[in-house]
Amino acid sequence: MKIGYFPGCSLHSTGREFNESLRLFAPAIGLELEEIKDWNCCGATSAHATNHLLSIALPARSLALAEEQGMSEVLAPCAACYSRLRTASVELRENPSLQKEVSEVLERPIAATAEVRSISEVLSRMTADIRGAVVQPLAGLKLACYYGCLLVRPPKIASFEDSEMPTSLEGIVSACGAEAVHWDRKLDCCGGGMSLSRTGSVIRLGRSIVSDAQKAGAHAIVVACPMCHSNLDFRQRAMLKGQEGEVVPVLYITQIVGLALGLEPEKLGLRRHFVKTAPFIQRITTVPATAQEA
Amino acid sequence: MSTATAIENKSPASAGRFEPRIAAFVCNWCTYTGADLAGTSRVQMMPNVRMVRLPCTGRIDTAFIIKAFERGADGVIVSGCHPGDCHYSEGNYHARRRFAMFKELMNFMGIDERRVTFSWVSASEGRKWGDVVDETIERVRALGPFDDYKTLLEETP
Amino acid sequence: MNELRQLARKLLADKTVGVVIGYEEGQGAVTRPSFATSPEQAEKLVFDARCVQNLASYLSPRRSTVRSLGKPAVVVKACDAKALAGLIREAQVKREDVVVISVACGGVLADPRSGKALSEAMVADRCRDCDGAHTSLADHKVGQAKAPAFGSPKVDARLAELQAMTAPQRFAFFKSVFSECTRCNVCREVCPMCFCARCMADKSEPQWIESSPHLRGNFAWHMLRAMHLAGRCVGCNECERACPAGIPLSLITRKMQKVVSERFGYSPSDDPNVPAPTGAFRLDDAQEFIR
Amino acid sequence: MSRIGVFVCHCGENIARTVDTAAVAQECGKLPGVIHSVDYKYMCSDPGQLMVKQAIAEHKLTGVVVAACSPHMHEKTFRRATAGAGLNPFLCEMANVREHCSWIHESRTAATEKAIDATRMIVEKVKRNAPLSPIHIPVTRRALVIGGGIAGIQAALDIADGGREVVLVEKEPSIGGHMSQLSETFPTLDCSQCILTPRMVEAFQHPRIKLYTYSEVESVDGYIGNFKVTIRKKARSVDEANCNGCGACQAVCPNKKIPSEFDAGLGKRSAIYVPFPQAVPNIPVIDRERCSYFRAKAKGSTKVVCGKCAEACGKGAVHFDQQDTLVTEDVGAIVVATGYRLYDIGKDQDSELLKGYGEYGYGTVPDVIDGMQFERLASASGPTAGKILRPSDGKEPTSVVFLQCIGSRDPSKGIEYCSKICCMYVAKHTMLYKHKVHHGQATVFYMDIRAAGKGYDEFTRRAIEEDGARYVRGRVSRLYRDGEVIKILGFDTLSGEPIEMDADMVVLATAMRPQAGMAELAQKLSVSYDKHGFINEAHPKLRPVETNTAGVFVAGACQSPRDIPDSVAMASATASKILGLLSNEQLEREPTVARVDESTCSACFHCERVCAYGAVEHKDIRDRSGNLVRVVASVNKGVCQGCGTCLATCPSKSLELDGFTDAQIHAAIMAF
Repeated sequence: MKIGYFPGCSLHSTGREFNESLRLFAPAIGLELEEIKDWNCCGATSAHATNHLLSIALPARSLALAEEQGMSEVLAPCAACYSRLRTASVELRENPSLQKEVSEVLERPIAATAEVRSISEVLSRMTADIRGAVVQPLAGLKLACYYGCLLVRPPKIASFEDSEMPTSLEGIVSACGAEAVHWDRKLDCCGGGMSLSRTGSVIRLGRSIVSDAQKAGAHAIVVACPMCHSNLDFRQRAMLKGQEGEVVPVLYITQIVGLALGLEPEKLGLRRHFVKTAPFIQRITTVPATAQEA
Repeated sequence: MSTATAIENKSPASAGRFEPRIAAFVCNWCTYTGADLAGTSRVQMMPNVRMVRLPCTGRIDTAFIIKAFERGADGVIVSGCHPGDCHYSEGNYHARRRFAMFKELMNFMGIDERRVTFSWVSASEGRKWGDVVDETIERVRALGPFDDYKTLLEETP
Repeated sequence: MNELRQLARKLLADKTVGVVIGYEEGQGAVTRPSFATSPEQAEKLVFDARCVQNLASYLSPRRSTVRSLGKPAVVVKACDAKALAGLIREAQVKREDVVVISVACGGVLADPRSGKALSEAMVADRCRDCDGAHTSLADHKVGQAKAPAFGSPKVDARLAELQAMTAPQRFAFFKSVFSECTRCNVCREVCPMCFCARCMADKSEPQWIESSPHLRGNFAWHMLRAMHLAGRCVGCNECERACPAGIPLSLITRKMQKVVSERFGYSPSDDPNVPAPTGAFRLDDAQEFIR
Repeated sequence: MSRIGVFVCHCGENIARTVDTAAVAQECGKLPGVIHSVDYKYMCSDPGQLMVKQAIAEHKLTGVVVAACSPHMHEKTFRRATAGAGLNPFLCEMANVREHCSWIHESRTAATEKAIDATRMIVEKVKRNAPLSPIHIPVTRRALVIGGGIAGIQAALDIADGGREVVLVEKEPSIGGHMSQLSETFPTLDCSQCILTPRMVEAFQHPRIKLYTYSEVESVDGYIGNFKVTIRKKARSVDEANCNGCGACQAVCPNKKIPSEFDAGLGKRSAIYVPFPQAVPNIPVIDRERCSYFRAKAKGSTKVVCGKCAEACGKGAVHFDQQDTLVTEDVGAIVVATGYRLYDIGKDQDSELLKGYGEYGYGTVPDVIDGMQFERLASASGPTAGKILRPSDGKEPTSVVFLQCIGSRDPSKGIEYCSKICCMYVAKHTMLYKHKVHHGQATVFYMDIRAAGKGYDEFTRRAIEEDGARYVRGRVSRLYRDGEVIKILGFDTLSGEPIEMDADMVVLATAMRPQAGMAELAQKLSVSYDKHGFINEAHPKLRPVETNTAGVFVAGACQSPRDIPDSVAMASATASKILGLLSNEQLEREPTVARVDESTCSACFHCERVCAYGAVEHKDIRDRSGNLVRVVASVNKGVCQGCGTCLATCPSKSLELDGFTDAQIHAAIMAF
């Protein structure tokens, strides 16, 4: 399957491993990523809070480029990019006068024909391909799939699955042979962009998420958003200060798939995390024999 | 001097300004009553409108509008109850579809659609009725007499 | 052709129907409507690109002579099927009272008298956006359905030209075409959906539409005809084909078809159960033109 | 040739100040067919009316035009005067030269010109007016009440006490409705059953009330004064005439583990059952879906399974072979009082609009119950005998959290309206809880407290101030079970702080919705309903208990969320409307109705499709020997309301509207 690709800024910086891991395993499941040429900022930083037209026009430019480049679908792995691109696409389709206005601003036609997809949507569509490509089943691993906010909300924008009870990540994880644990905090807020401005809140929110994952017996938390990752990974030590229980590594869904496809943890970026992933990786490599039999 | 001549002489038309003739087709329950309210509230408006009262906008056949043009109207107002307010529940919804098609047809035929005002004026909107009337008159005045239609008969080759 | 004749023969022989309405050779290399009432007469049935007439119009209750021949089977093209569906939708024909023979039609000629072969240049405009599929109303299907491929209807380009004009230019245009109208009423007679027992144009007390062929009456006639057919016209263009004055009536019917489709999401359908947009409404119908 | 009289009124100075009334009279006198034209100071005064009457007699007038105020003001006056002079009142019309002319213009010339035009247009119209007579339709002087809840019972009792027969239809085995399930009622905390049961018995025993329980309305034909209603009496499997309600059958029924509908699923019942001890009538019914006898039969077994109830019945009243029966009743008026049901927060919904609550686990979290279930827990006749106990383990909850507006006021869940009663019953629940569990803490999450009503705000204050309910303004974003407790994540919008708390039990004040099948019922009655299925009233302010179909009235929560006093008030209002309607042998209606020209009708029935009242019927035209020639449209004068939408829709102009005929309108336009 060939799909337009919008990496966004995070996947070139703090979320490098999200990008790298995806690109690394994509060929193995027949996913061809065609990066939008000359894409620009999605506007998630502050545009959407300051100026509505700008908040639509910024992502619309990338969407218009995607259209020009003949893409019918665009994958935006970063949940914030996904949300902004999809918001623009939905609003442009609903509002012809906005479409006209944006088109004038961009000085290029925009029909918003390209469908914006999240990583969970694309991979859950390809679970059969993943299952077929697994060489290192993650049997015995318990994973807490964490959605956060933008991946499934608001329902009008992120309409692909039930926004109050999503299951796509669980499906992908099971295709990799792992067990998705039942837990209660998978839709809670991680603190989002407040990491620097209200660190206290982020730590409090993150603590409840990580503790709930611990309680559910998860060996790792699986995310699909660079912001969630940086909050839960980078701040976890602070979150668990004075708490009982082991740290819980935080992995991108793409890293999980990459591991199941037998790719090297080093290349998947697993060494770059703050919460050490080595013990987790250890678990995988010690179970393959039993898993293969099972 | 007969009264008729007296009227003629004092008519504003003689002051040189074009006074359009406007026919209004209105429903009994909302717009007619709204126009009554305009009267009791002494909302002043221009006197160019002649009104035909009908039970409901649902009763208003587009043939009425064509006939009004044939009879020399320079403009037409069609007005009834707001959606949801129809005394007969649904008459104005049916009328709305009919008017939408007619408006597009008129425009297509080259009849300036600004000559016809469609409006919803409720029984409590006496002020709005005055505005609709004055706006229509001013608009049609600016367009000038509807000679295109009035001369159709003579122009037939 | 044999398949069609065979079918007609059978239907007539076993008395399933009293008449098969189809086409036969007429004078001067054109075809004309045919009313076969015996198996022998079925032999004269033909079908090819010259068969332009909309035979559904013979099912209208106005055609009492045809009705007197007994239960009809009717040969329909995809376009005729929409008219038939319209007649069923509007209670003029009961579905069970007619046998529908759908013929595969690859498009018909704009002018059957031309004697030319069917081609991009010669095809009737309505065939250009036809999918050519057999109607779901068909009791019998004759021939393999195929979609004619002739590009988009030319009427749309002419509509766009008109739309680009100013209102006074359009008014002048219609004045010039309507000045040709003699009010011969052929457009009405040939229309499958004009089934009224008494046309409003013939009503004299009161007279909404002046009957003499002057421009004022002609404007009233053509506008009210457009209103009456809006949402009901199936786009068979028989009115335009039959008009001796060459008035481009399809411009008007096509325009109204577009209005109805854009505003109410309705396009002519061969499914009688699809409700027509007139006589219905939605609470949220657009009302941008209403103050 | 017409002989029209024109009467121009000065209305003191009101008209004459701006309009030259003498000139109007003079000009109109010149119109062809006008043989008498005068002006006068006050046409509506006795001398003015006398002028009209005398002119009719003296000049043998065939039509009267009064150029004066709005017809809404004095049309009746002048039509009465016209009739008084022996001329058909519908030959009189008014030209509005006051509200639409003298009062809104300053220029005397222009206003006079306009008044002349307006009068001329009406003169031309009146020339084509036809004498009309009011329509008389016979009335069946009985009423049907659909729904035997408190609204239906009240309506039936009031109508019956007023001297008219009532047919009361209830689809459940007993009347009583939701009110019979309630524990105590706000704002007085009196026992619901204590005030309801006497009413139920009264309705049952009333000599003028015919009660059909376990029955539904199958079809409705006819129109105001003349409805023919077919009622399906569902097979009870018990002979109502023979059963004495001893209860022996229930005692022997082996199938006793069926969730009781009456106890909102918290209690159990048998397959043959009386819904609750005070049921009226006290006659059991067999739930055929769950009865072993019928289940075996449905599976095709020829062996007789069970049948214990029949054996136990000393009166031989259990009849397994009973069938549904259809009965027909003639009535003149109908009350719809079908009540409500509650929003189900589950994933599967019966309407596309509704979304359910994934954030509350779609109703799968134990000890999260709805308001009606709490009523049953709090009710002395309930499954716990009035003790507040958790359904999952029977423990007494020490912390109960109540969530308001579940489904209500939340367009994203499909319902934007306020369910109106929840604020009050939640306050009541917190009090009942506190009264029964003294050490318990009630917490309420609310959006606003809507306690408008006599004694209502005082009641909610009492819940907070005396009974210590903790009210938190905010929503709960997520609920989940965490071991023994239910975790609640919410937000206090007053303090701006997120809230995380534990509860032993959660009560959801779920939205009030119309009963299932309302759209179908409304279609049978041809009354309009909104997208949620609530019946639309004819006018939201002035005709709140009528529907758009004459003779059909609406009471209680099937029109919009209603509490008990509202429902009872509506019910009594419908009763008074109906008693008024049924006080006549015949109904008289304005003759402004449509009629069909059968000679030109093409039977396309566009008119039928646009008629909001279902007034268009199919009429068979037959020849002398009775053979069907054709079918045409026909307007039922009893049903037609005279809007005229059918006229504008008729392609062949084969319809006319008396009072506003095409000829009349055409003439007015031609006089423009």
